[in-house]
Amino acid sequence: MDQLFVNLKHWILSWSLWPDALKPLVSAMLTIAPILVVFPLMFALMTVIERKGLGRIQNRLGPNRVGPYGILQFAADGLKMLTKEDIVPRAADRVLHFLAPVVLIVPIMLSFSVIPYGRKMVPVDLDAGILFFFAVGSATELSIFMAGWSSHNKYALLGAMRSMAQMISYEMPLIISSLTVVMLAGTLSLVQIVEQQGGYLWGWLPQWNLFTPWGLAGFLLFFVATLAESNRSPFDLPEAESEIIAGYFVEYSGFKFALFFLGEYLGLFAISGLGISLFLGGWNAPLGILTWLPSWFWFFAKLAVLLAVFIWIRGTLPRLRADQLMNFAWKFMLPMTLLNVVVAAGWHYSGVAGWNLILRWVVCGGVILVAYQQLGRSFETKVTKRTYRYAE
Amino acid sequence: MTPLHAYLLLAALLFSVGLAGALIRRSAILVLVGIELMLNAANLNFIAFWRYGPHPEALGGVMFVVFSIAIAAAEAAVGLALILAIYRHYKTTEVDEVEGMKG
Amino acid sequence: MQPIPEPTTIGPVFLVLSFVTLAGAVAAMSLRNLVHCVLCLVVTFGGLSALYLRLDAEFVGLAQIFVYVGAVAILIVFAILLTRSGEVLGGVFSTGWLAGLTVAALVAVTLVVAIGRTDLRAAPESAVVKAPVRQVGDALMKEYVVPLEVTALLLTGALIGAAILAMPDRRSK
Amino acid sequence: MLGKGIIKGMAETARNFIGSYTDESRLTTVEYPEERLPQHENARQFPFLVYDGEAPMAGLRCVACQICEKECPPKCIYIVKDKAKKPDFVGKAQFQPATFDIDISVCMSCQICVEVCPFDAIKMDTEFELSHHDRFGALLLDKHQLAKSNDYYRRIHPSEAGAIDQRREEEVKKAEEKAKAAAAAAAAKAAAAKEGAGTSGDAGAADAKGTST
Repeated sequence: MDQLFVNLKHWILSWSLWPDALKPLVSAMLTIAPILVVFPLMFALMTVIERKGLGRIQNRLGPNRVGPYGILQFAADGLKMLTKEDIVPRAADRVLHFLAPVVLIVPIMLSFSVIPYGRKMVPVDLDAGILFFFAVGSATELSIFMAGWSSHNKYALLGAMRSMAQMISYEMPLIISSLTVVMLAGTLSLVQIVEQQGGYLWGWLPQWNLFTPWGLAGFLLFFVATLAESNRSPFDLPEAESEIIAGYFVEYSGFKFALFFLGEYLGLFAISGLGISLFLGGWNAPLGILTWLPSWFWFFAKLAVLLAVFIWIRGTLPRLRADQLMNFAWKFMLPMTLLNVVVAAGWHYSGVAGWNLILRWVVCGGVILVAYQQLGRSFETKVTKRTYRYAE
Repeated sequence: MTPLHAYLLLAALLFSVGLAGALIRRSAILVLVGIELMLNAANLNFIAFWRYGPHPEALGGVMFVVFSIAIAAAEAAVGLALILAIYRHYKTTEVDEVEGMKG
Repeated sequence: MQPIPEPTTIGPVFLVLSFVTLAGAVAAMSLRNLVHCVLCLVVTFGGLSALYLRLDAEFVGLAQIFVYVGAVAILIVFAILLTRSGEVLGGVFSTGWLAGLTVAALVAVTLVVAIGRTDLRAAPESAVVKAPVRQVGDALMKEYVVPLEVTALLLTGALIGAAILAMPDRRSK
Repeated sequence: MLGKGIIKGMAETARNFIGSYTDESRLTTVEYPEERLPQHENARQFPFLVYDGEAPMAGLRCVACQICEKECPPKCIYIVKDKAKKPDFVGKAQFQPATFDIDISVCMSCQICVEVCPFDAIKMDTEFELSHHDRFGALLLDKHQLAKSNDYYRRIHPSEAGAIDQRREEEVKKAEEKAKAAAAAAAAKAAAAKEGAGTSGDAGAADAKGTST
C-alpha cells in the first residue's frame, strides 16, 4: 500500500508497449502527469471548500447549488472563466501581457518537483532541493511585475509594486527560517531532511523539527512568511479588492485570470509542502502506532490540515496596512529568524555537550520567548476605551 | 562535450556586448546592466576553466563565482541606490546630462 | 558514467543556450524600453544558469537564478519604476556612441583572436565531476572562511550604504 | 503578548464555524428563491396604478391629470389623455388615460409621483424581481402591466391602504349623503314648486357647497 504508486509506475513502465529508447521519457511523463492532475484538482476542491468554510465562519451556508452540497461549484466557476472573453487592453504590452501568467505557472509547477510526497515518492531528488525551490520560486515576482507593468493600469502597477516589495521582504524570513533546518540537518536535500525526522522518541513522540524550540518558532515564522509570500489574507494587500480592485491582475480576464488564480493556489500548495517537509516531518506518521497508513496519505493529510488553517486565518484576520506589513517584516520577522538561527546552533551544541533535554528546552525556549515578548511589544496596539465629548 | 573554446568565445562576446552597452547607452541603469553582463561573462569563464581544468575537485572556480555573485549583488544594490540619489538631484538618469559637479 | 570519450563537437543544446544568452544580452543592451531590457537581461541570466548547470556546477547555477533573477533583476525593475525611466523619449544612445562601439568591437576582436590562437584542451580531464552542495559548503566554512566573512561584512555594508543613499535627504528640504 | 488578539479571534471564528453546524438559529441568511424574508411595509421599488373592483381598465383610479408626469424628476412617465370620460368612485365623470407608460429602467424610485397624486391612483410596489432579457421593451411597462388591484395594495401596504380606503369610504358616504340631500332638496323643491314657495332653493345651494369642499 505504501509503495502503491511507485509500483504502479514500474508496472506501467514494464509494459512492452514502450521501446527502450523511450523509457526515460515515459518514466518522466508518468511522474509529471500525477502532479499536473492532482494539484490542479486540489486547487478546484480548495476553492469550493474555502468558500464553504468562509461561509460557515460567517454563519452562512456557502455555495450549495451546483451538485450535492455545492461541491461542483468549481466546475461552474471554471466553465464561466473559460467562456469569458479574453480582453487585452489597447495600451497593454501584448507580449508581456500574454507571457505573465505563463511565467507564473511554469516555475511553480517546477517547484513541485523536489517535494517528497511519500517514501521514495519524489520526482527529482536534487542535492540542492531547497535551493532549487527558492531559486525557481523567485521567478514568480518577475511574473507579477510583468503582469502589473504590461497592463498599463495604475492599479495594476501599484499592486505589482506592493506585491514585489512584500515578497522580497518576506522571502528573507522564509529562507532564514528554513535555513535553521538546513543547518541542523546538514543537507539541502528535502528527501534527506524528511528521513532525518523519522523515528519516535520514547516510542511515540515523533522527532519532527516542530517539536524543538527552534523548530516551533521556525515553523511559526515560516508559516507567517508563507502567508505573505503566497498573498494570502491577512497579507493580501497586493490584490486588495477594496483598495486597488484586484492588484496586478486587474486587466486579466477569462483563462489568463484563471491561470493567475491557479498559480496563486499552486504556489500555496508548493510552499506548504515545503513547510511540511521541513518542519512537520514530511510523510512521517504523527504517532508510532499509525505507521501502517501509507506515507503519501500522511503528507496529504498534513497538507489538508495546513490548508484548513489557511482558510481559518483568512476568515478571521483583517488585512494589514502596507507600513504595518513592512514594519512587521523587518522589525519583527527578520530579527526573530536571525535569533532563531542562533538558538538552533545553541540547541545543537548543547546536545553535543550532553545537556539534559529539559534544560535545553528551558534555555532555548526561554531565549525565544523573551525575544518574542520584547520584539512584539512595539506591535501591540493599546486599546483604550474611547470617550466622547458630545455623544454621551 | 563542447570544447572549452566555445565557452570562452561565448564569454568573450557576452563581455563585449556588456561593454558596448555600458559605453553607449544613455540610461545609467542600463550602464549598470552592462556591467552586470560583463561580470557574468567573467563568471562563465571561471566556471568553464574550473570544469575543464586539471583539478575540478578543488572548487576554486566555483568559490570565486560564488563570491563574485555576492559582490555583484552588493554592487547592484549600491549602484541602484546611487542612481536613485542622482535621480532625486538631477531629475534624470541619463549619463550625458549629469555633468555638474556642484551640488 | 560512459567510458567512451564524447566527441568534442558543439552540441545543439549548447548552441541554443548560447544563442539565447547572447540574443538576450544584445536585446538588453539595445532595446528602447528599459523594462524590456531588464526582461531580456533575465533571459540572459537564465541561459547562463543553464550553462552553469551543463558545466556540472549545480550550486552556482541555482544561486545564479536565485540572486540575479530573484534579486538583481527585481532591484533594477524597482529602480526603473522609481526613476520613471521606463519609456525613453529622447535618444537611446549617448553622444559618444561611435567611440564606445569601436572600443567594444576592438575588445571583442582582441578576445576572439586571443582565444583562437591559444591552444586549449578540448575536453575536460575528468569526464564527470560534480560539485556537491555539501562540498561547496565545507569549502566555504573551512578554506574560504575568511573571504566568506569579508563578503558578509561587505554585504552588510552595502545594505546599510544603499539604504542611506536611497533615503530622502531631509536636511535640504 | 503579541498574538493574543489573533488567538482570541481565531477562537471566535472557530466557534462560529462549529456553531453554524449545530445551531440552525445562527445562520443569518435565507435560501433566497425558495425562502424569502417578509417585506417591510415601507418597502418600495417602482410605482404601479391602483384600480378598484374587478375590471382593471374600468376601475383605474387614474384620471390622467398628468401631475405625476410633470413632477417626475427623470421623466419616466408618459401619459396620453383619453377624450372619453368615465365615472369615478363617487360617480363624477373624469378623464382616463389612453396610454400610461412608466419606463422602470429610468425610474429612480423617488416616490414623488405618489406624493403628488391627488387621487391615490399611483402607489409604490414592492415587487423587485423585474430582471429581463430585453432591456428596452420589457422594462417599459404600459397601463395593463401597471394596473394592480386595490386588494393587492391592501396586502402590501396594509396600514396606508386602510387609511386611504377609509377616507374614500367617507367621501363616498358624503357623496351619497349629498346625492341624498340633493335628491331630498330636489324633492322638496318639487314639492315647494308645487306649493308655490320660492325660498327653499337657498338651503339646497348651501348644502351643495358644503359637500363639494
